[in-house]
Amino acid sequence: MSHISPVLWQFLVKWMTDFSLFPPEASKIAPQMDALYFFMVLVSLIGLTLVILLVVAFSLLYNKRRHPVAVQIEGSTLLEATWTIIPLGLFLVMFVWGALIYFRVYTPPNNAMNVYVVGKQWMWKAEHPGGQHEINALHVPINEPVQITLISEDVFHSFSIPAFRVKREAIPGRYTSVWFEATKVGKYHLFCTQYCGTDHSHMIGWVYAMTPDDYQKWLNSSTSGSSLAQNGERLFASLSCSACHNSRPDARGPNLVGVYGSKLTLTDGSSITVDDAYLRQAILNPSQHVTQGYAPIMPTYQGQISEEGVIDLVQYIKNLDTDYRLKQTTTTTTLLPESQGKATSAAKGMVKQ
Amino acid sequence: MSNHAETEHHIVSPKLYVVIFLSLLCLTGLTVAASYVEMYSFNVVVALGIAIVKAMLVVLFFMHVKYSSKLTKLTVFSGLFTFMVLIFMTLADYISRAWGRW
Amino acid sequence: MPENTAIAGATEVEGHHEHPPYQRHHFETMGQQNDATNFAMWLFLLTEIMFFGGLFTAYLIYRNWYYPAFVQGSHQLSIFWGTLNTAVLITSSFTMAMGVWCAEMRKKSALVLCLVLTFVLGLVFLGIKSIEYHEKWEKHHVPGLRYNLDSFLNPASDHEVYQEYHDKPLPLDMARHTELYFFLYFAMTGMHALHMIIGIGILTFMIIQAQRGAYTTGHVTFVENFGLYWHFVDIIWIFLFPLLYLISRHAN
Amino acid sequence: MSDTIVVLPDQATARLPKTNYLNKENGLLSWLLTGDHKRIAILYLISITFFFFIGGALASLIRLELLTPQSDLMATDTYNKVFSMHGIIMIFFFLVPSVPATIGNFFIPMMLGAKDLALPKINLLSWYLYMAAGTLAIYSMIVGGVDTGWTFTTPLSTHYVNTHVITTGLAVFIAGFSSIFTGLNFIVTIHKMRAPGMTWFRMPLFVWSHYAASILMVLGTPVLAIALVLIVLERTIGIGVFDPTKGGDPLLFQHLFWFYSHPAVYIMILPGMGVISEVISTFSRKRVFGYTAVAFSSVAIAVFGFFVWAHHMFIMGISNYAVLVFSLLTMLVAVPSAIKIFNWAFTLYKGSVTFETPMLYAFGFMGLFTIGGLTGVFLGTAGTDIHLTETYFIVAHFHFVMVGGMLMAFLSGIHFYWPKMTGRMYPEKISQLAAVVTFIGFNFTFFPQFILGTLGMPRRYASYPPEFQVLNVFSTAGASILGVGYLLPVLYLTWSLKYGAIAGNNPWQATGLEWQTQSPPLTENFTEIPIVDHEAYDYEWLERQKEKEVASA
Repeated sequence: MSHISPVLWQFLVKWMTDFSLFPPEASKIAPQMDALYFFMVLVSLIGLTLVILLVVAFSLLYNKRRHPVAVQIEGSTLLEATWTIIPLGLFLVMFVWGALIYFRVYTPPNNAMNVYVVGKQWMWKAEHPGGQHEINALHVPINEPVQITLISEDVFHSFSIPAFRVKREAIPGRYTSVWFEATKVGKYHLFCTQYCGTDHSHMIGWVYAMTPDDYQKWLNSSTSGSSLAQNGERLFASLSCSACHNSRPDARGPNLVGVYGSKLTLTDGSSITVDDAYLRQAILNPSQHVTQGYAPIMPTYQGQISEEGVIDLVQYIKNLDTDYRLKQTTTTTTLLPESQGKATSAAKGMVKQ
Repeated sequence: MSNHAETEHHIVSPKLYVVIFLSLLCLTGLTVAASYVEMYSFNVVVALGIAIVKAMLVVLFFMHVKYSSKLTKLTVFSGLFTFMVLIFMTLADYISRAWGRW
Repeated sequence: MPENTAIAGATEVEGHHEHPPYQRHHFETMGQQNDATNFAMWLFLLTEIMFFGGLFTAYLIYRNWYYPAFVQGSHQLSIFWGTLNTAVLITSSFTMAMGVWCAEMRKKSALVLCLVLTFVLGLVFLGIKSIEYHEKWEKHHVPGLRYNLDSFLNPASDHEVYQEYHDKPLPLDMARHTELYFFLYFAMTGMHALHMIIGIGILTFMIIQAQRGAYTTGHVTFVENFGLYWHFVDIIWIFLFPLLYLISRHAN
Repeated sequence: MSDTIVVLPDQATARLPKTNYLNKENGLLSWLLTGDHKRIAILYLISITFFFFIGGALASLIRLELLTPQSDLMATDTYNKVFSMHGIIMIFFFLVPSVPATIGNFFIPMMLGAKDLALPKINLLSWYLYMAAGTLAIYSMIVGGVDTGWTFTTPLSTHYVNTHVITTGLAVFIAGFSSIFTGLNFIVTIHKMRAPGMTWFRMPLFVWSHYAASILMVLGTPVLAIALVLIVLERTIGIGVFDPTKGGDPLLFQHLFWFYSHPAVYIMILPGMGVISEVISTFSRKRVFGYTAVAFSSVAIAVFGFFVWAHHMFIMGISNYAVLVFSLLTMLVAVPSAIKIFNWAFTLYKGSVTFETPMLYAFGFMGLFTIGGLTGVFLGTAGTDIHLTETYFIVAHFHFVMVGGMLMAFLSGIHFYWPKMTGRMYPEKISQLAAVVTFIGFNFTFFPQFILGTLGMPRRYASYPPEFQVLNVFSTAGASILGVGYLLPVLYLTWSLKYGAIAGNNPWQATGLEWQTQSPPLTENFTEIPIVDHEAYDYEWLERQKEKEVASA
């Protein structure tokens, strides 16, 4: 082996060790998507072989030497109909099958655990409900549905885990979501696949799929002290939200207890289910989402709270399932000034960098 | 120069132009007046309806489409069609986004 | 645009009949040339429709999203100037149509008169438009460059408009979106005005040519095609006027 | 390859005609002010070749950088500029004008029996616009480039990059108008300039496919123009139509952009399909199988092409209902392409097939376009799109369609029409070699990228995880073979201008009107306007024609 150049040798070794032709299937959706993928590969191969066979066979049979004079043929409606209808049928099968998979990937189950992921140039910041933050990494338990709620702070990013076969763009100004259920313990690539500027190719990280026990251990070891909801509660207090949203009968703002997941009727008569995206909009563009029976007096917090702050607030409101919790917040904040100007300046103090 | 017949040049009489001109002015007045009447969501319908009628008058008579070849009519139609595709297919996304997840 | 000169390098092929001077070498008959240029003009107008189509799409989406902002934004426009301008433009369209008729009838002085009237009405339209633009500038309603939300956060400060409409103050987030309305207003009317300016430029050229009698020889395609362009610009305005000015005029 | 026509029928006795469009007038000015569609086509041919090689140089930089996982050849932002400029130049300055502005410009009037395009001055104007746009693009590249990707995605292009977005946007805007005028000219010419007897269904399929592509150019391009204007305004004065913090929606830009840019794919491929129809028919000496179906499939692609743009946005957060609709429509647009492939294959059936260079390129086209088209279905299917979009799978897919399809068709067409355009033959053996080299190099370059994409390697990455290296090395190695395949034609075609064998009027014994005149043609194309009395691809008519000539001689 000594006569093989070391560079080439290195390369060959790498080839043998790193070479793969197919990504690992590490989520529940992966085998389903791969089934469709291989069906399409099969159909494509048959189609391609057919075309090549036809071309080669006709070239051999009817080349000029063997077949000096061409026979003019106008066409054949039957044949043409065949190769119109068969591909159409196959494509429609792929469409239906693909649509079913698409529904599955983008419809999280109700019991999914939620992780917020904020994309910004050029990193992924994940926030677990318990307040654990991580950058360019994501720890998830296996055999448990995990919903990722995504938002971008600046440009379009795209959250992609090839081993799980899931991908979703993080777009500025709106929550998007995707979910998966990891099935195999391991370490998988996390990519940003939407071009997002200079260090686009450095916006990569790892997804660690762990057993639930390990995950619990990891959660305990990396806690930052307060959960997202607790951060949200603090923010809720300092922004004086409870001046209006205090669940008293004469409150100026709607009661927020148990509001998450309920159906609201808005002033224009339309009804809407309260989800993360709605709550975010209601905080940033309140006048477009006024609940029936209330005046459009809520100030906008656009530009005053960072995306992470919004996530904290949303998480707080989401967990606000008893009046007691809100009362606690309210009592701690009744002494805070109620005037809007001061509330705003207090809010500004809380803006996270 | 090919097999299609060259279109006979039709000259529209000035009288017709005057009629169209006056009706355009009247319709302008009408649309302004209508905008002061509370008709809720029908305000848009009325305003756009009048605009479409006005545009049709201009296209058909001032632009002579009524007297033009089928090709010109087809051209106008295909332009409108693609315009509608752009607007309605895009709006379809925006409107159905509000329907929620499914 | 069809001009009446043969292109450089054109050579007469033997066997050709006598041609009018404005027929170009590669056309067999005058009818073919007229048809072709007329059709080309229509195709050009198709691209114009699609060009404005992008703006109309944006308008429809944001009007749907931010209706109150669009209503109050439109209250800032003067319905008087808008209506007057519509009338001016329709009249110019009428004089243009008459111009085409005059050219067809070979009435030279009447044609020149019609073109001059169209020209003047076009200028009047732009004049009125610039009055309106100036007013927006004064009131700080030019998005991106000079914008301020006072008229919407505190409508009472804007006496004239307030007396007419008694608008309620908009919440801050909605008030901010009036900037989108004004952007679309400037983009759409500005794009329209740009087409008017180009049209007026061509009209200047045409008036000189018409004075020389270029269009009263029976070859009227250029006048006709310009007419199509001018009417098209008119049609765009016919839609802009209700969409931008008349969104919600009734006092609520 | 022994079946090649070595001595072409009328080559032995042929002389170069004394006067033709090339020597009718001399001097640079006679070229720069020409109204002759053939001369404008030559101007275009020279300029797009120039831009192709600039784009190609950028492509080789990209492949070199990707040889190793680290970003070591250049900094990441340089890499970003390189791939952005590669995309912009290749798409707007090569692929969109390639076949239409050169071969289409040259031959559509001749195929229809017309003396020129309907609007010669507009034709010249569109070349000048193209050159102005190209100069602007090169200028912006020299002064610092642009790193938005060819898609100009906001908010990145409007708020987060510091490069020459406005200059480049303006360049693309102007190039768009050049393309609009070309398309407009073609439509008018096809409608109004057909020779007597040239009915719609006697037109060569080349003309049909250009007709379809022109419709897309005229109706689609203005929407790109307005989207770019809005980008420039957003960048300069910050008006907020696309800025979510001001209430705008960045997805609106995606809608407007893809409303053009999806049909643009068909603008690029349809003219190529036209070339393939001509070539396959000629070298199997047989009428295209199912002429009407192929003609209508071009128009169907053009019409459906306007309804599928949002399949570029499946994972971007458009509504799920819209995803359903656009995915279904995408499936429908795939069908006409399948029809064409099978019709071409069956054109060979009972033909009399020979394998000259254009035919080899056409076979290459059929294979590569089939792969490109079928992998497009993977991306149009909503489910698999989630995994495959924005990875190297999509890069491989559109290179199979654009390079494997369109560039093969372009080279096929250039070889096919070279004798008519210049009056001289290209050297057959070396060009066959070039065709084979191109085909092999192409597959080496882009096939590994399908696997890379399936593995999940994202596109537009300057550096990548090391396990992707092996396949990237393959790809780069293939690219160097491909480069040779593209350089060869430039060399031997230039050589043939002086030393090539005299071609004669109709070296391929093809039936189109363009082959019934001298080569190179006269400035006015025909000494007298032909009267068409036969269908397209009527080889029996051609035989009778030849007998008549022999009898009268």
